[in-house]
Amino acid sequence: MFYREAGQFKTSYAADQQLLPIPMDRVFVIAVVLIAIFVVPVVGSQYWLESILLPVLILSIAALGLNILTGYCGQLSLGTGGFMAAGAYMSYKIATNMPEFMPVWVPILGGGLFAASIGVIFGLPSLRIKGFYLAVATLAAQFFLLWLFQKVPWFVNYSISGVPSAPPETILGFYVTGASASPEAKYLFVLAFVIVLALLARNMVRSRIGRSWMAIRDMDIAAELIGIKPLQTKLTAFAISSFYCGVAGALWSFCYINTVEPTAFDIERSFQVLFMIIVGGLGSVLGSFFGAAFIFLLPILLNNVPGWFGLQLATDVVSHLEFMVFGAAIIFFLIVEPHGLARLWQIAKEKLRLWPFPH
Amino acid sequence: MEAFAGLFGIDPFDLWFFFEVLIGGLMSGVMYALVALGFVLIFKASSVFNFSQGVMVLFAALNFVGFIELGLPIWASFILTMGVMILLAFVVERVVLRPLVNQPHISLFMATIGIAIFLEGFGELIWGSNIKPLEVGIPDDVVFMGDAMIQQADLFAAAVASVLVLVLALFFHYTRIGRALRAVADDHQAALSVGIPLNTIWVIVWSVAGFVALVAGIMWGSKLGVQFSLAILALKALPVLILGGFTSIPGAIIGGLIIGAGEKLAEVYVGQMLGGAIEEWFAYIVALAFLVFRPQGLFGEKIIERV
Amino acid sequence: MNDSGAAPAAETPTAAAGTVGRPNRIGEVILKAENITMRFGGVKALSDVSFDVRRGEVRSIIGPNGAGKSSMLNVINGFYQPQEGSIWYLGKSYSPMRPYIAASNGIARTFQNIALFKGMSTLDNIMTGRILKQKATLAEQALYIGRGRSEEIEHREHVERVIDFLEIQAVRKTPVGRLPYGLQKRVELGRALAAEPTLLLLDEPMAGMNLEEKEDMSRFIIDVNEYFGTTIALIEHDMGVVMDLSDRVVVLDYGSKLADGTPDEVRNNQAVIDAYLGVAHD
Amino acid sequence: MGASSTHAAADLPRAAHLPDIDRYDTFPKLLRYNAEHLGDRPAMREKDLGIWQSWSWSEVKTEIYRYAAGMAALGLQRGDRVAIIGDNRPRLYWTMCMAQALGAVPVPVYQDSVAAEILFPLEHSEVRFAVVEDQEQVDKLLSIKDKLPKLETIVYDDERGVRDYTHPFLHSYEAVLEEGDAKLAAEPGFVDAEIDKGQGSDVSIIPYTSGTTGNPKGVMLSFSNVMKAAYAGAQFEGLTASDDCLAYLPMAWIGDHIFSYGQAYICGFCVACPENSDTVLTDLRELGPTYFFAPPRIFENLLTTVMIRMEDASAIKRRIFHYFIDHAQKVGVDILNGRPTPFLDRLKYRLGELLIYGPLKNVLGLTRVRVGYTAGEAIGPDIFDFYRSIGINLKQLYGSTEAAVFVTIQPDGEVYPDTVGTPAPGVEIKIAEDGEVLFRGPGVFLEYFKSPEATEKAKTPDGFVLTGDAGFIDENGHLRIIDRAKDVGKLTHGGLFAPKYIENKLKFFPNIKEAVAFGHERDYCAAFINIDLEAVGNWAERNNLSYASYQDLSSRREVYDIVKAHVEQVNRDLSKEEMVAGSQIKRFLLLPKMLDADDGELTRTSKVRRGFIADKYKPLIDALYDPAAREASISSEITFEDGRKGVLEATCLIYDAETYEGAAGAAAPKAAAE
Repeated sequence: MFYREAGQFKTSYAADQQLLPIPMDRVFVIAVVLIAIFVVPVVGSQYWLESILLPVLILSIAALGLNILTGYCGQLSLGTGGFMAAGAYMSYKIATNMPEFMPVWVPILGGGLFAASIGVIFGLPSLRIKGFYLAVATLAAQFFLLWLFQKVPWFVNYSISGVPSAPPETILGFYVTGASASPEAKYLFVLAFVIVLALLARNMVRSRIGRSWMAIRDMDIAAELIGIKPLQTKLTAFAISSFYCGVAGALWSFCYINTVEPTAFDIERSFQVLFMIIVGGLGSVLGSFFGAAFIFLLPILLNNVPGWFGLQLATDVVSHLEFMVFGAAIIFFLIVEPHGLARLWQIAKEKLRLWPFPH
Repeated sequence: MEAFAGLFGIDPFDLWFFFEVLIGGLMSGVMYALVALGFVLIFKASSVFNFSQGVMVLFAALNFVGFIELGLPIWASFILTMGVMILLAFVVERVVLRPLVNQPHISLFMATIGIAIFLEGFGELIWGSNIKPLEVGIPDDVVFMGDAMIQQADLFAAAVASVLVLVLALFFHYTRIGRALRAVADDHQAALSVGIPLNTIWVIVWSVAGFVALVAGIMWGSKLGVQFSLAILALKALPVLILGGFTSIPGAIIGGLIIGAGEKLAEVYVGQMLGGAIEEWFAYIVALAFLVFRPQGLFGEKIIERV
Repeated sequence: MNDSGAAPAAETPTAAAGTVGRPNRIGEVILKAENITMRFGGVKALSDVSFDVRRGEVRSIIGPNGAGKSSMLNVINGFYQPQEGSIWYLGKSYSPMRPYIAASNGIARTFQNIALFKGMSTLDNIMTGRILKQKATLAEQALYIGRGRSEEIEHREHVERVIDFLEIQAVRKTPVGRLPYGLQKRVELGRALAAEPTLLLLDEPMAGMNLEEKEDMSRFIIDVNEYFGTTIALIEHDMGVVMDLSDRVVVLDYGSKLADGTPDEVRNNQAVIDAYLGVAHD
Repeated sequence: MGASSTHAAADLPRAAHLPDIDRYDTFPKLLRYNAEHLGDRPAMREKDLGIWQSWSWSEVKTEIYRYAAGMAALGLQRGDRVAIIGDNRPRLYWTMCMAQALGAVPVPVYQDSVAAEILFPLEHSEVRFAVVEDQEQVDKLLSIKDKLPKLETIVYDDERGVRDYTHPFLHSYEAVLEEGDAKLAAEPGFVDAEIDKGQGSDVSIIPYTSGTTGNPKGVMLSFSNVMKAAYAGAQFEGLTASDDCLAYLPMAWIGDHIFSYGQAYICGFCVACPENSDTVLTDLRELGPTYFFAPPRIFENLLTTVMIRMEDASAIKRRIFHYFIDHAQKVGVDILNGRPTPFLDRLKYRLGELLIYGPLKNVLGLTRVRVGYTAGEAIGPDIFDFYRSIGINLKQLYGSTEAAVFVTIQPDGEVYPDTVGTPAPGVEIKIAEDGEVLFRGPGVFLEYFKSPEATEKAKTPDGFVLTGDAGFIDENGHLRIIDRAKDVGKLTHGGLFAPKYIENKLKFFPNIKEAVAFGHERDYCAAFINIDLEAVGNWAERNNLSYASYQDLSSRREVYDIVKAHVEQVNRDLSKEEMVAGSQIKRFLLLPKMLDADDGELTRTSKVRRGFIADKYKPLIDALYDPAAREASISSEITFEDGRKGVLEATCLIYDAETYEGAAGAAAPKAAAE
């Protein structure tokens, strides 16, 4: 309805292949980003910034990572929590041992890189196995890694409690991590990661590497026979996916929960992120954000909606309901819209482009 | 048992002690095997990797305990629970399997994760989430075999498992439905010629898996109490399957025993050095190693890919 | 109207165009299958099969279903590793050939049961054919700078030529899963062509097609052979189509080579007539 | 109306933004001018390899210079004819300019004609050179080459499939350019010198008109003809270098030559060629031209598609759509014509623009259209008004090859669906005694090539050209075309009978596919009608009327009732027009089969063969004129899809329609009500 595409034709491949070829979309996305940067921190309440936007954004990064592996490359992983933990613990280790002058993003990226290397190790079996076999292999990562970080005190600098607080770090004198940082600072800090990582992900999936991943996902034999190296391609996916998860894990510890603790990365987290990409849309960068928002906000909604109608539900009832709704939502999406919310969004967009025609 | 070992240290040359750990491990292996059995049944008949089998164990146990707490006799609770499981099979077939037929296996797999989550919430919503002791008269004394101390309950479970396997074997070999189920596993077309609609077969096989889950749930419930951790524990059936192969019933049993015994022995003899609690991941790592070197498992068939 | 002096000018050769006829285009041997024996479990799919392929020709492997034709292709591009025998290709002997080696040395193929990447568009599918030619590093791709960007554009142009050649412009951005069968076959051919193969293996390119689609596909195969000079080895069980297309034909039956020669020779070969034409084929 | 009255438009003053065409009096000279003044602006685009490949004026000039030099090296000389055969391709447009630069004359030929059909123009124009698009056209030429002794050289654009042809007279376009480079290296000033030799009075092009009888005639148009006509049109519509047009109609059609070549060179705007003939609508949508022309058929099809696609929309969307479309029908045309409209209606129209008209124009690719023409035949008023009402400045144009297109144009603000407008700038119109329309103006052709007697027949001594169309100038000074002059007949009571005029009015209803009117030397007018299976079938489906076949549907009283309403609407319209009020349709029937070219009932271009139909369906006609007949039977031979012949036995109902007293009090006999 809002699109006026007649006359917006492309005279070069560069123009045809840009990230957002339709000018209308470009305007929209740029507007959203600008609002996220300049407007949201000003008008957003503490609660919204700290308790909703922050976790949703961080989980979006994890979902983005898992989506690269599962949605694009077709390798199912149940070890997201483990990889996030790897990022969180290594970031902590680096942050607490690095020289003063090093900027705060160094430990975060360091955590990501560490997670990436762990990801490669656990991705090795993917050469031989796929599907649910691989899911079991990644479960091994989940359980083993969590055990490892709990049992090896080196990671937490031999802290007595084993659950150290996130180190406070600054950018331009503003605290961006740890309990003392302001929600606005944390939000912007995380948002920077989100924007950059999302951009990189979009670039990757539209390039050779992305096509290689999708080729492996859709028809691995054909992919191999046109010269795509299966192991190398899958391992790249594992590495990049784990990198994203690692960064997400580090940010989760540093900016959201402010401690480094294993329970934040248990198997429930792995499932949560998996649900995000199923609901949001497998094989879609945008879907990772939709899914993260949906899965994270749904329980909040479930907690509040009955109240609006004057119903008072016990907390455990709500949490059971939450499980049921998640389960039903996953089955619903798998059946009705396997490509998730992202696909719905795309359909809506197509509808608008074709308006007033239905198709 | 672990506590005992941890407190007093281990004499690696104490054969009786080794024997005791082994038996204990084998017994928990039987439990894994029971869950794995349910996986295998469904996988064989419909190529669906049923992630929710573990939660079905919990769900069955919750229902069973729930009915008992309502004051029903054990046998009635058993029959009622079985009814619930059959109903569940119908619902799953109608709501999940039928719409997803011909979808990639991975979609079905993810759908069963959805089922698992749903059942978890649903079971606890109805019956509550507190730990419920389950008392069905399984003996809980210990017996001594030489110096080794063995739980009677474990022996009982082993016996029940054996009977169950026997019953299933008879069912598959000597009933029309059983034969049809086996046919389906080999060739869907052939199964159609047997004259039983595929949908019916799915309902039956999910019901049988429900029955297996109920038995496993009772065994486990009476040992550990009926609680949420049963579902996580049941995940251990996954490495069991990797070991045993997805399509082999004997594989599931032997795999279960190996994993059960292996992780207990590893915990006791190796775990010490690594800070303990390696039981949590040992099974998975073993499975991982297996996957790399023998992906088809101990008894599974090698798949030749054709283009 | 002024006619004088125009004729000689018109006869001046203006380009090398148009002087290359069909007979001259066939060159030296580029591939030899040497004594290939392949067993699946106890079943022999191929026993001691040898033949060669010359540069620029259309070489067909025919035979009834189960004759071992597909296995032969799979051995050539390294997807199957035969128990015995080797593949000699462009001066080197491989026993066995490996998929990556085959692909990176210019062997491309299509599949009997279309093996397209269903979740991707026609354009992206054909772009995958260029993967071996893209050299951008991961960083360049992720940042979409340098070769990451320039290669995308450069290869897009090549892919567009393939799309143009196969006349599938209208479905350029359609997900291939939504295309009708005949078009999917064409897209698959496009993916193989995008790799600019030296040797193109076609596994039953006309399977499941109606007459019109078969004619289209035959035309494309001939065009590929003539326009790009691509050597083609193809499998068919429908003899009719193949005989018109091929320069030379190998006949397989129960995993053994029955005959080898020009279409005419093969057609008149008694063993072929007995074993192949004698049986009903579709 | 006075006989032999002339109507002329005033000449327009020169436009400052357009080049002086007296100085730049040939297209090659304009090319130089544009390359100099608009150097980097796009001159040509083509959807190829997935994007709109573009060439600037200076690139085009360089290319054409190379091309011309190359063709000269191949022997192309001043005075030669060059055949151009192919779809709209940049290189074929460049061929026109190339030929003109060398003083040769392009002869564009319809690309979809079979070999036998192109033989005549090629032979008649004695082409020595042919530039063709692809293998298909090369093969066509090769098949008749031995009948074209003068044809020496063939140049092809697309080498696909032609590469292995060994004929020495075949050259690829690229090879010609290489030749050109060599020649230009030796003689850098060659092409410029050749261009300087050209003059405005030289023949610039010879398009062949497909005459309804006899062989086609080659219409010789000078540069001056084409350029003056094109200039006047461009100035009239205010075209500039920033306009865009899509060249998708046959290059052999004079309209395309004027719009996509003549005016493009004069204004310097960019001409875009579609990817291929199947993708025109998609390409149109992408390109969004500002200057658009299409025959009524395309507008009809587009509207039908719109309505059919809307049928599938959700109920709410359909409601919104129809609500605003209805509003547009009410006020849209007035708003476009700049007439005062109530503020609230304007506001609602703006809302409609946002919600429906704008998006609709967008999906059709017509968002940016400033000037849209429809020409060639009459367009249905509903269709015409539909496009205008949603804000597309669609106008009718009446023209001919002999006039270099422009005879009349509808000026902005004075657009009526049933007229073709006022005389184009510089054009005089005269109506002869028998109603035939004559014109005179700067675009009037020199003569028919090698046919002095035909020229004599078509041109009066004082320079007027006979159009062969009957028409009249209405009270607003607008020309109305009724029919081909030779088809206009007389009813027995003396009234004018213009069958095509009536048939067109009927065909404007979507439910009516085809109509054949009778009345010449009869007491009253009657008609055969073919219903449109898609439209009526759709209606039947929505009303749960099940039917077995076209024949079945055509025999339903429900369907008859619908058609009767349409016929009576036509009668009402006719009654308001003095000249044709007498030819209201009194009786009609629905034919049990579609008229079909395979059965000889239509020409291949889908024109009704009235005489043949009258013979074949004589029993039906007799019944129409037998007051007692309420139905009639017919047995007719038909050809099935697969070519088999069969016999159709059918009985048709005969319906009477209400006729009306004309507003002008015409002497139409009042029909007895049924």
